[in-house]
Amino acid sequence: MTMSSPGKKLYTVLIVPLIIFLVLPIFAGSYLLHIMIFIFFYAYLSQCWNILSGYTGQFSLGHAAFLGVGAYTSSFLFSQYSLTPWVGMFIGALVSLCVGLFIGHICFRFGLKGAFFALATMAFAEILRILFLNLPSMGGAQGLLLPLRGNAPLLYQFEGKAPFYYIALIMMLVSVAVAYAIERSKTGFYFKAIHQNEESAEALGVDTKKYKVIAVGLSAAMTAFGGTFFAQYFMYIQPDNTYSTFVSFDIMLRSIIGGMGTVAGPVIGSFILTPLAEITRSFLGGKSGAHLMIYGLILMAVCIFLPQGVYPGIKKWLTRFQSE
Amino acid sequence: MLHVNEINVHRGRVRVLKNISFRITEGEICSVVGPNGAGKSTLINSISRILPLKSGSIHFCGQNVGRLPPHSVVELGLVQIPEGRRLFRSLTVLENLEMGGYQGEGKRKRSETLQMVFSLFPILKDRKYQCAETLSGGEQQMLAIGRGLMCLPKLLMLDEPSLGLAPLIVRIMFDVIERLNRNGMTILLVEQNARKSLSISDRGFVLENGLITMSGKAEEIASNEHTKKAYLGL
Amino acid sequence: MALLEVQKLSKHFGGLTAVANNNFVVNQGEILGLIGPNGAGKTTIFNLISGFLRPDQGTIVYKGKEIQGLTPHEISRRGLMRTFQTAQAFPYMTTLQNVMVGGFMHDRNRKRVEKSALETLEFTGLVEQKEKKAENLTIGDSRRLEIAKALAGRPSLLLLDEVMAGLNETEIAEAVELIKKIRDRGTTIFIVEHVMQAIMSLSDRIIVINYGRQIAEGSPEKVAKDNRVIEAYLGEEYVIE
Amino acid sequence: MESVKIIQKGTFIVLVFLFVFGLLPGESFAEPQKIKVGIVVSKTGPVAFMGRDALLGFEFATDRVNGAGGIKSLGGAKLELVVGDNESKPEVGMSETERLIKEGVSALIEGGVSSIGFAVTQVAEKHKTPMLVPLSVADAITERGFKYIFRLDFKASWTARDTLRCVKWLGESSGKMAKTLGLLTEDTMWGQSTAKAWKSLAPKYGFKVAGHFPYSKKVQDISPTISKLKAARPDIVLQCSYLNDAVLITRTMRELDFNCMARIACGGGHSDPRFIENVKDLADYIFVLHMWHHTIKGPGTKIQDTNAAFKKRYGEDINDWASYCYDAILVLADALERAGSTDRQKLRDALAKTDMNIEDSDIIHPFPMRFDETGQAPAICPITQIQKDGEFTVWPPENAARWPIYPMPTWKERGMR
Amino acid sequence: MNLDTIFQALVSGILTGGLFALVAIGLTMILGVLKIVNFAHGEFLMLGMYLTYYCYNVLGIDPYLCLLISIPIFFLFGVAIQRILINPVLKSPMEIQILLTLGLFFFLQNAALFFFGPYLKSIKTGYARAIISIGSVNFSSTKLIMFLFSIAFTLVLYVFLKKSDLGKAIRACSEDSYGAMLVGINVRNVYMIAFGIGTACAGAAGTLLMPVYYVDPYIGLTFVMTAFVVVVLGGMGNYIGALVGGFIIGLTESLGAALFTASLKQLATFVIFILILLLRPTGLFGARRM
Repeated sequence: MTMSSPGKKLYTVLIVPLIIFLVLPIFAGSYLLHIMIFIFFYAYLSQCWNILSGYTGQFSLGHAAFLGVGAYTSSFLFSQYSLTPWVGMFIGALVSLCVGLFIGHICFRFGLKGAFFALATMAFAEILRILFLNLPSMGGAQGLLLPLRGNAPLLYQFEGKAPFYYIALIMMLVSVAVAYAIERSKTGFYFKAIHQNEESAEALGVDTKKYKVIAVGLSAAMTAFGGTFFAQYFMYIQPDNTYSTFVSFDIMLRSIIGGMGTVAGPVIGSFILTPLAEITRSFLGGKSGAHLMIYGLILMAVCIFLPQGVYPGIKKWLTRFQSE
Repeated sequence: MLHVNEINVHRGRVRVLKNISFRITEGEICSVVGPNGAGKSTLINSISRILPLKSGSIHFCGQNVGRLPPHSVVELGLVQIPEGRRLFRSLTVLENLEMGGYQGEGKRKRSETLQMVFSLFPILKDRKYQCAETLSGGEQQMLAIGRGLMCLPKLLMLDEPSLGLAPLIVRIMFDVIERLNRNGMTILLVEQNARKSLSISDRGFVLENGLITMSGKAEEIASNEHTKKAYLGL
Repeated sequence: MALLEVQKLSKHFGGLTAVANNNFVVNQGEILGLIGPNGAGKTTIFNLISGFLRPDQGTIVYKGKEIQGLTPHEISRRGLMRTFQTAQAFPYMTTLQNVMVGGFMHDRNRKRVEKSALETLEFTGLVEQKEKKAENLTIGDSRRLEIAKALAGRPSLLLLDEVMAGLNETEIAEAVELIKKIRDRGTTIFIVEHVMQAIMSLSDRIIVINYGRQIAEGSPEKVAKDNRVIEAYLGEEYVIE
Repeated sequence: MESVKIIQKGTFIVLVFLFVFGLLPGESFAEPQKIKVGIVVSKTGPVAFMGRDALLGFEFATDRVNGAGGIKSLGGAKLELVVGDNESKPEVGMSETERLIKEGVSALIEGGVSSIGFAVTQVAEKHKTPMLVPLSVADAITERGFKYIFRLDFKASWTARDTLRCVKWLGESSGKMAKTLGLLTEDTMWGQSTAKAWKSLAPKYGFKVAGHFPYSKKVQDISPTISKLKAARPDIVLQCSYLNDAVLITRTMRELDFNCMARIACGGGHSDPRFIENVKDLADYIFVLHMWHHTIKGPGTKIQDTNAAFKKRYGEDINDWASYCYDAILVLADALERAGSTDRQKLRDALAKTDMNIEDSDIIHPFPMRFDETGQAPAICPITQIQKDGEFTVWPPENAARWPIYPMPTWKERGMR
Repeated sequence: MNLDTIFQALVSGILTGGLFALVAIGLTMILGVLKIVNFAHGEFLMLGMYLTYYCYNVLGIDPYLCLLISIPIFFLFGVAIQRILINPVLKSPMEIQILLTLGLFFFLQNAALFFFGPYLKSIKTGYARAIISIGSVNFSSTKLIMFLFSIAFTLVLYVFLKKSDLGKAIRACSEDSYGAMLVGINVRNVYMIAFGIGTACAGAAGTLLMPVYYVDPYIGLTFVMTAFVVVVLGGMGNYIGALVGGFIIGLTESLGAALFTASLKQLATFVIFILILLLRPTGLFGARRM
């Protein structure tokens, strides 16, 4: 099992889309950039989710909690103490890490699994949402409005879209790199082992609880960076658009559609789902509800016809096609 | 009565049963002997139609059952008492038995069969309103058999009926099996305790690694050197 | 010298006594067999020793230290490893990756772990199956894999739980050879097995349990002649009252 | 290697995707014959009902402007509405605003709740595209130093001011001065900020706050809150409620026999015509602060005529949201006329110089339409009372159509218990 | 704190609790028998309310009479959904099942928006005006009817599950579907019937709720979230647990609103939820017990 030759090939294959992505802002309009930012951003978040739920198999329905904690921490520090979000995002990640470790610790300590863990994470996110709705110091329901400072790169604020585009791109690439590194490391082996057979992993010396908590913590901290990006891009956050269950759904859908537990899944999922939402909305937005109906239909179709996600499904189909 | 013809069964991508063929004639007890994981339970489950056949056919009383859903197979009188009993643990003993006579003929004759089961296992009558899970292992096995009898089987397939039971209970089980047989029921018996099961059987075969490696009269198998060594601990 | 010493070990499930007051030792370098009827408590004893169950009573001393109450991964890190009755591989990983999971216990360097995992596969005769997904292995190979995974963790005491169930005669012979080879490398083995020919030829000593109680202990020859053992396990006719 | 295949296929998907989007035209500006006006409203999502009403206002006004010959200084160019759906979510609103700007609209009009207003105004400002704000009321929207944002309607805090002025006027004119206020608000941005304003303003007008009772608008049963309100015995209940909770509260108040001198509700659900539809006569005597009401007394019959034309076409009166959206189009048309250009910069400058009023233009709000340096118009909030035979403007007195019934009779006196 | 307020809160809590129980019983049946976490359950409730609304406003059928229509219609609707959508994913991993019900959720919600419009709708019946006062405690007669029907419905369902063959078969399947198959129960049919009954419960709850509440396309999620809490509280697949759990959550919410503020009351619900998950994951009354 040598990596050198396929490895080289991998780099050459990677380089083409990378160059396209790098030069895209030169000729792309603002709208296309905006969509691309969304794609990268959701690919990033979904990859964070994937690290926990795809690899370790601990299904989270409450990733909005970590997004919200990240967004609120950096934005609060920025609006109250003028701390640049570049620093704030690391503090946000730290806070989110603590929240993640806390949630992970108590859930796994009591041995929550499967649907129970999923519902518990959803409840935690709801608790945070209700809490922040009622915390006047965090802006309560009014949310936090970030002070506009014009073009201030040092404060994570930019005139145009291109800087956000590059930040989102870098975030996505970093998350992919992290997932790739994890997949090949001891930790990744342990994550997958826990997913596939927890008892057996335990017998092979894997501290399953510790590694599950690590997965939650890592995923939470990474998601928090996304929160800061979200806040800086929109310049306005409120509990209902950060902690909402729908945000969690949005995050996880991309991974599931693309293929859970694969490095490429979340990215592919985001490249499918984000434009899909845009396209259905611009073509079917005329009649209320029509495009989201289609969206729901597509989700159901994926479940029934491509239950492993689009990427593994297509791969399977392709190999069958080739062999015939 | 039962004619299994060249069946192949896969679990995942592993071929568990390889071209298995055998017949069971009415009124006999037939034992399947073999090591763990050889495919004995898979065999029974494919006859019960829980597992799909890759190829081959199964005929029961002249009817092809290879495509029927599991519940129709039961209705025909081809009933399995599964390994691990699979009782409805929070249902009462009576409810468990009633579920046995859930459909067709079994439902119509429910009260008669119930009397028959209670006379066979008087202890169940005493425990009628208890939850199944509060029974002891032996009682649970009796209930499992009783529940199977409620389906009015023509051919009863028992998967490891003595598993984890005390010797005394095992004896009762085998007594019951013999008694049922004497009353005209055909029985297919899968047993870990090969010596015991062969001793009450008319015929038997050895299933190893998904293949039938030996078949014939029960005494022949019991006296064979290989089986003696491998399964009879002699 | 006693590598593992079990004293007054008991475990109840609800009203059922699964293991009652067991006392035995596993000596350094031996192969100890454990037999008994289904449901006699063999697997429960393995679960108690390997930390998957907590004993209600009793002590388990391994390498001079009490280990009851430790979690399974802590115990396996001390060199006491086990296999499972039903082969429990990681179904979507390749054989090699399965073994690597065990190998990561002592080393985080992927290259080195991969190398030693290959050696383990070689040793267990699985090297040709290294790229195969575990779910697609045959029964024989998945039993080997079960052993290989544990071996990758370099155990000093290996608990083997029915690793020969479902194997044919040649495979059983191979497995016996493999287990002997493992012992010769210096690993002590404690084995539960139903295949009589194997356990009789492998074991230095055998413990027989029934209803959670030890009913006999000694050399294979002695145990095979023991009346209680024949009655409870080997399947002699029961005395009719 | 598996990963290589993943990447290959990923690249393929990316290329297909870029191809599809690459085919879409880049930024281009509309032909002068048609002036594209971008509208971002909630067509779906929880506030979709609002978007629907807003669209009626937009459509009606657009047809009116176009029917009267379009923008004359641009050769009779017609307005063309390009509508984007924000799905009641800020981020989608941003995305749609981006899309509309890309499609080359000359100006944008927002039509949603404040949280979305924040997000979309930011996009407009960034792209230096003028945006009219007819519906969002959060104070901060015009307090961020933006240059391209013009708000026609009032700030949220002004509703607190105007309701308290009304309460005081009610007391003075009837001689029965109320002393204590009970605040019953939903707990999102709108309710919380209004309650805050009420609390800080109440002493200035001589009132005491007897209690503040926030609740979630998704409430499944409101009776505990109402029974707490009842225990606090306020003279006046001031409310911020959406439609569903307004219906629930009104029913529950009768159920628990809660009485007070007056209930004054800030727009929202109470100003929705479907409120009365859903509670029928339970709604009587409630004062409702509106953005606008068709019974406002204005000069001549202009308001009545416009409303009649609207009603003829859509079968309903112009409601609050539609009224501001209607005016927004007129303000935009006026600015386009004066700018004589669809250039966004020129249009912005023209908008900043807007000066219209109800006497000599078609707008239907009885206050001068001009924007201060923050882009805020000096809007007032008329207050109506729901009476047996309909809903009528009762405050401010100079625009009132009826005299208020104050204090309101109890449920028993009304024979409803 | 005023004592009247507490009494009022207690009564309202119990009345609402009955409804929560009815919604949760449907959900718990689907969870217990099919092991499906059904996010679309609230949408069935929402559709039930629309059905009642149109029956009343267009056909002039009394809302309580409409139960006779909504229960069979929603039963058949549930059967169809199970056959077409749920059956293919029964053996899929949990995340796919969740994704499917989420897809269904999006679809139904927006279909309602598409066909019924975004507006809030409510109905006004003559007897909705009647109010019952006991001392200082007041409540409308419709709430009482809703409560009584919910309880009656739950009890009928309980007796059905306890006494009838089909009911026992449903319980048998939720215990051990494999064992059920082996005694000749048509498990596929039982799954369909169980899903149908679960859906019918939601539909009936919608009908009962209509005279008290209002409907718009978005009300489903709030109810389904509460119902999840109730289900976990009572133990998955536990019908009496769902009934008791419904009362507990109803009381928690109304007392929470009375003692703290209404906007924080849901916090109490979710905190209870997490505590139950952690300390008694099988629910207060254990999972899958009658």
